[in-house]
Amino acid sequence: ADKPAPFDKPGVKIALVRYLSTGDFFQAYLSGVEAQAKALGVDLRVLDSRQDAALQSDMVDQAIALGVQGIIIQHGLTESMKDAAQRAVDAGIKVVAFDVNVENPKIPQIEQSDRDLARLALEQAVKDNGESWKAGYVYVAGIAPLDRRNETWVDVKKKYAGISEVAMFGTLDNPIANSVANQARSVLSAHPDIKVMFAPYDEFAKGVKIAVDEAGLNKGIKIYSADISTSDIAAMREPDSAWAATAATNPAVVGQVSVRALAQLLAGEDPGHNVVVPPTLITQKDLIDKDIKNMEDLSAKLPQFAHADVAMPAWMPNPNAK
Amino acid sequence: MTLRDHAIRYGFIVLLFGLVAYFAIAADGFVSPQSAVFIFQSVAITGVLALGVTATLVVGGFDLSIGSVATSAMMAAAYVMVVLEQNALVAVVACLLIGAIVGLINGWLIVYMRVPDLLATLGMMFLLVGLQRIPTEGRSIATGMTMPDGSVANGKFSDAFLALGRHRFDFFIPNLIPVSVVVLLVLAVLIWFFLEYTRFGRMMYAVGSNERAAELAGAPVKAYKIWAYVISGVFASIGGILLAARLGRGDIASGNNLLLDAVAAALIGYAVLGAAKPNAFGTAVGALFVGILLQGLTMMNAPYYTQDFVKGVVLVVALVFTFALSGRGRR
Amino acid sequence: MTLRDHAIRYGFIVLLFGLVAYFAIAADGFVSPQSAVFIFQSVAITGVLALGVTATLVVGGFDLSIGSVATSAMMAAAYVMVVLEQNALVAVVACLLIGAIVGLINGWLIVYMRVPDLLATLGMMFLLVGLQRIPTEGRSIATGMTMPDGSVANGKFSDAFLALGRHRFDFFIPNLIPVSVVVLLVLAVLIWFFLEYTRFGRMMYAVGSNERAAELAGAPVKAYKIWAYVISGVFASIGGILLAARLGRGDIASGNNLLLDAVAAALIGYAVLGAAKPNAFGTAVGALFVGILLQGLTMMNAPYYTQDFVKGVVLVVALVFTFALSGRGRR
Amino acid sequence: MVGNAVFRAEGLRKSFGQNEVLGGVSLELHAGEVTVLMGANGAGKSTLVKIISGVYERGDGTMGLAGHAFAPNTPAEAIRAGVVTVHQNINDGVVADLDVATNLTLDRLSGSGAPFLFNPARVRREAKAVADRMGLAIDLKARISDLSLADRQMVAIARALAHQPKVLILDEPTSSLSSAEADRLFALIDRLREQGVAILYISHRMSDIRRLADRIVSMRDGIISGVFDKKPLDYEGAVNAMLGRKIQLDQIVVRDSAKIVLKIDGLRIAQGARPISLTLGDGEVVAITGLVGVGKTALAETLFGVRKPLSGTMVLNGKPYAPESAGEAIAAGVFLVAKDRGENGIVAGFNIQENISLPFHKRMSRFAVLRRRLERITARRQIEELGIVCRSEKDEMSALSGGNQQKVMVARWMAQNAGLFILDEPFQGVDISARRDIAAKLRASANGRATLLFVTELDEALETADRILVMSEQTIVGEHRNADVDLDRLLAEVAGGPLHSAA
Ligand SMILES: Nc1ncnc2c1ncn2[C@@H]1O[C@H](COP(=O)(O)OP(=O)(O)OP(=O)(O)O)[C@@H](O)[C@H]1O
Ligand SMILES: Nc1ncnc2c1ncn2[C@@H]1O[C@H](COP(=O)(O)OP(=O)(O)OP(=O)(O)O)[C@@H](O)[C@H]1O
Ligand SMILES: [Mg+2]
Ligand SMILES: [Mg+2]
Repeated sequence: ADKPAPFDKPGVKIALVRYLSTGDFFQAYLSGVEAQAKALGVDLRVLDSRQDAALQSDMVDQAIALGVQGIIIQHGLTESMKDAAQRAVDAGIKVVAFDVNVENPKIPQIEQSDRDLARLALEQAVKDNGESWKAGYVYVAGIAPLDRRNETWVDVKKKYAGISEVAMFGTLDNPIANSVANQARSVLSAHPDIKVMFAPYDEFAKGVKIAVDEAGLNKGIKIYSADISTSDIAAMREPDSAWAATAATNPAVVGQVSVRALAQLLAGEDPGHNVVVPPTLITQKDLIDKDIKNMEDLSAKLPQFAHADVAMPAWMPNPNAK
Repeated sequence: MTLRDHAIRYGFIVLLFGLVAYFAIAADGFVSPQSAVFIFQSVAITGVLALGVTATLVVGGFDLSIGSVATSAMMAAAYVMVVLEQNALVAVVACLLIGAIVGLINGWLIVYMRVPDLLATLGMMFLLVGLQRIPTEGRSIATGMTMPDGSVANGKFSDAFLALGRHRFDFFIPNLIPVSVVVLLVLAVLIWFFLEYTRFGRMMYAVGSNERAAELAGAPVKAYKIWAYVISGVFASIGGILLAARLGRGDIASGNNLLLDAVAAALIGYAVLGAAKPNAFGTAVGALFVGILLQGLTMMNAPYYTQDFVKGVVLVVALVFTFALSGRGRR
Repeated sequence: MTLRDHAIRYGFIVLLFGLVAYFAIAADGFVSPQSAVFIFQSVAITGVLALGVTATLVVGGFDLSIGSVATSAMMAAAYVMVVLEQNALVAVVACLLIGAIVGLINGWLIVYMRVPDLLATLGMMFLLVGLQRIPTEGRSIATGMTMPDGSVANGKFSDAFLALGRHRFDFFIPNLIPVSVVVLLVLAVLIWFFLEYTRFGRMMYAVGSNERAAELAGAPVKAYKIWAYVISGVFASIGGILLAARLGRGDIASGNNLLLDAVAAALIGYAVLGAAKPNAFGTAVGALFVGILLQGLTMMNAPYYTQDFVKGVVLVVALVFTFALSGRGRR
Repeated sequence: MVGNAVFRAEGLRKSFGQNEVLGGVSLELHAGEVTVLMGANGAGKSTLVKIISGVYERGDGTMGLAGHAFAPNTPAEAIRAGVVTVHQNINDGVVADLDVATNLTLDRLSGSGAPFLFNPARVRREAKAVADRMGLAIDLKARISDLSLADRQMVAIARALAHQPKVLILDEPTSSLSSAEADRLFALIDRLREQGVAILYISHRMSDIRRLADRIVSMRDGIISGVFDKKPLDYEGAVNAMLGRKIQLDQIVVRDSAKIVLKIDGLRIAQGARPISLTLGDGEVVAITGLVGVGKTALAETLFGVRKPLSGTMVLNGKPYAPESAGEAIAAGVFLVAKDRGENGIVAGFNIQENISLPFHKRMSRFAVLRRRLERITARRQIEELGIVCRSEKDEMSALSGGNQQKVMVARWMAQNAGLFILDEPFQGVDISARRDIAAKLRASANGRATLLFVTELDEALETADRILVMSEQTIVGEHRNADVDLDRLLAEVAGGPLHSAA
């Protein structure tokens, strides 16, 4: 009741226009969006382009035609979304964009800072293993978040001359973990001296872990990654697991923040141009010491993971509040 | 015609209209010129690919490489403009050439080397998926990208090229019909006319049904088959051009589903008007059908996975209906 | 036998050995029992799928649904153990049932409803891709996951089930041969023997070559065709079981790459020993061939896109070699 | 006569692998003359035809057409040069998925002068003209796959005749035609002959040869073994030249049977047809003859369980017999050599041995595992028995001549003992001596079973059977003991039905 207009009345319509949807991250993101939308009492429409960038830009037009007041653009390509986002702004619709740079000063960018994710994981790797080791690196070029994480890896390699990348591999053939496991096995037999595997995407890390286990090298190798899910937690907690640490933001929190930023815009407030959701470093030790078994435990026991105080004006309902 | 004949002939069309009627009632905003255009636009690229693959189905072949031809053409267009800094015309010509050459190679493998069609085009598919990423070492191509040698590519997508993806023609309502829809419709009419009303088209059906009889009747069977693959390759590359124009970059992650969706459209085409054989009209309707289905489900807020499920169910049911009733193949 | 005949028969095998020799020299650590076992392990899942699809190729059909059957089985196994908290046996039985039922439905659609094979199985593929995600609303299945209704699933992958993916048998060297490799080898020998040496297998080839003649020779043609799809479905579900056991969770994946790799293996099999027809031995060799190629290239640090490219080139070249020389179809 | 040869071939050779099929064939065809080419199965007739018509590459030799060198690389070139061929395999002549009109004009669609557009109305008009010349009364919109073999054959012939060829080659064109249709074909050939077309005609039917030949060329084992052009033509000499020996014409000794094997009562095989009742006896060979399309195949298929009768009962060896499938029929000892071997018999992917064992897998296996040695022995025995010309039992079927393929089909079903042995047009494409051989084998092995033959050619019935039944309008209309047959009555019964039923 004490919410500002337009949220004082029901009937606000917003749309989520997605590029990627298949996978746990995206499912969790969606659930965050839904939770926050529900808490705010807005009507949410989900337009799912299923990784068809051209379709995604059409969907923005469709959302405009549907008469929504706000749009969240979730992933996509700068080139295909820039104009579409501009058209929405021109139509008087408030827009926020998550993880895609639409190059528009009127549009707040929600970010989970991929560079920070990679930096946190790599700093931990240096802390655990010193400044000199042989590394295997899992990377597929051309995927925006991976490209950004790659920049950090390149910087780190420059900074520490002792870190040498002896093998780079990676594939997005699905099931990704299975395909990466096959590659990692080959890499491990060609380079048995690898000490650290940097796999800055949890599907990659999962595949590397399978290969390390199959090769029986789990005590001699450490895996550092980004992102987290319930099954990743289980994999990290296994006895003698090689998966040492991962840096992650909670996708559900990112989803909530996306809606909140949009709501602020709609209420005439300014969430700022860059809305960054800070990542959390999660180590194997944390998980075991705090007895964290799944994402709920993680949220409960690492509060910075459960809720980000980002885009959180006083009137904003907190979907996590029970 | 008996009731059953009618059911076979018009069953699918009735299903299509039923679907439209249902969504018109159930989903807000489904009925509008914009929504109709949107549906066409959403299927334009797969539709073009599906029309191409129809040509190979007609001569009794199959082309698994179309998806990768389209993405290769997209990458090539981007490379030509962004890295080589050429204009739109050069980019388009390069794409069409790629399509034609791949089609020629496919045809040559199948006709002269006698490699089975599925096999030859599967090999070509893997080959192209790899090849298109080699010049940039797997990076997507966009203005300002860093090349493997460290230099920065400064060319950009020309406006003329981008217009192929973004310009809209006025049609009663200003800025209504996008270029890609016009391309789809023109190509559909062309290939339909070609297959149904030219002697080459008829001969292609003859080749597909009985290659030996066609040859003994004096047809240059090999040439016809190669042509079919060239048509398929060129259509796929046109699809790639449209894709590049819509995206404005050479994106390595785009176009994964093109092959399967195009094949689905072409195969659904078998059921349209009870044809029970590949045909261009059916293919176009098939593409549209998938477009309507997905659009309607999206507007009803169905999650992505139920869309796949419903697509599968409707496809199976529609086809059982047609084929079971038509009794083709039973003697 | 002339030189040419020898080239046709043994060309592919020679190529295979050449490849092994090359990698042995060029890539460190390529030659070792572990490495050999690993190659088998890396192709175990696609290999099992490929053996299944071979059965449908033999009766003149095709099964596009195998990839999605495998991932559906994987999801089902995970669901049964994690959500329903059942044991390994129940999970395995559930998977096999899914494979058999999907195969039955495919066969029924193709045989009784006369839907063309590509079409029926394509529809089934879409359907399964969607269906497998509905119970968890698109989430992967792992211990501790939150279900759509907010409850937490507390079951876990039983050790017996995980052993299918992780246990290794001693063979000269302790802990050498993983279960999945044993499964692959056993199934390969089984299906090879079945197709080559039993009357059922022989009749399946007859059905694939001339259905009417087989029928007039007294064969229950419909049953044979349905059986082929059941075999294919069950093999695909075994592949899914192995996948689930290896990954230890139910992963959201379409299985498209499994499909493509399995089809590639089965089609390469045509070229082995100059068979020029689907055959289980060839399929197994084809799967191995792809495994060796990828293992060798990865060990030489070749990026993934060059692997696709090389896979495509080698596939095309090997097949041109076989089919062009064999002169099948030329007079 | 040498002067006006339109077509001349000199020293043609052809080998398949090690196997020399043509060993230097020289042939002349003259304008306005029908040259009949005779030769046993596998003599190389079709191979010669395929070289002339540009299907096969020739190994050696030269050809000339109207004084110019003639060396077609493709069928298209041969057709353009004026050499038009109707090939032996009927399904090579028509496109099953297209309609009759398109099939009748198929060659025009690929000709260079043809209009770019395909105008269905015009095509139908042209097709009608083609059909009318031939007196062909088929629905032009019908799909070929819905037509009988005979009608398909007629379509292929009509298309070839519509050209104004210099040379017309007909490779066993009457093998699946009834006599009425054959007569129409002969009338047309007469007309073309008058117009000065040089015609090469291949057939195993003496009646055709007597009716048409101006000149006979005999072929044996890939070489020309005799040319006969002196009137009156020496038919016997030609046959002897093609066989390399004299043919013996044993008169058959008609047997009667005491023991009933099959008893059919009130069997109706089509709507509106009168019921069929008949009995077949042990050791008896019964032929059923009749025009094309009167229901012979339908009856054969009904007996074999692949078609259901509308009413009626059958009793086989004292037990009720109502097979639901071919499998059940075979299990009951009823075998059928189906007609149209290409479609209903041959498994192209299998070699001779595997083709022969096809129906008897169960009997030839132990614990479901096929006994290959037994298969091989059986195949060798059958090849020997029926005199199949081949290199070994491992030969591919496509490497056999048409007649030998047919023999493999008969051999398949004679590999085991039948209780009721049905043969539907078993002599299709089989040469005269082989036909006699097969007939003799059938008669010699007839004891212990009933043998039922379906033939359109009356001669074949007269040569083989103890009893001849006549079929018309899906029922049996007459019965004759094959001794002093009243031919006039028999022919009247044959003609009793409609002259030509559609499809
Ligand atoms: N493609 C082939 N490969 C190998 N051998 C062949 C092939 N075609 C024909 N032959 C052989 O050539 C010989 C002649 O065959 P052809 O078909 O010319 O005989 P034909 O005289 O037409 O016999 P028919 O009267 O039975 O039709 C046969 O022995 C046959 O086995
Ligand atoms: N595929 C078909 N579609 C429609 N009618 C058919 C078909 N095949 C046969 N018929 C009809 O069934 C009847 C019996 O045909 P059947 O083939 O048994 O004749 P037949 O006397 O055996 O001829 P033939 O002498 O060619 O063996 C004919 O009237 C024919 O027109
Ligand atoms: Mg012949
Ligand atoms: Mg008939």
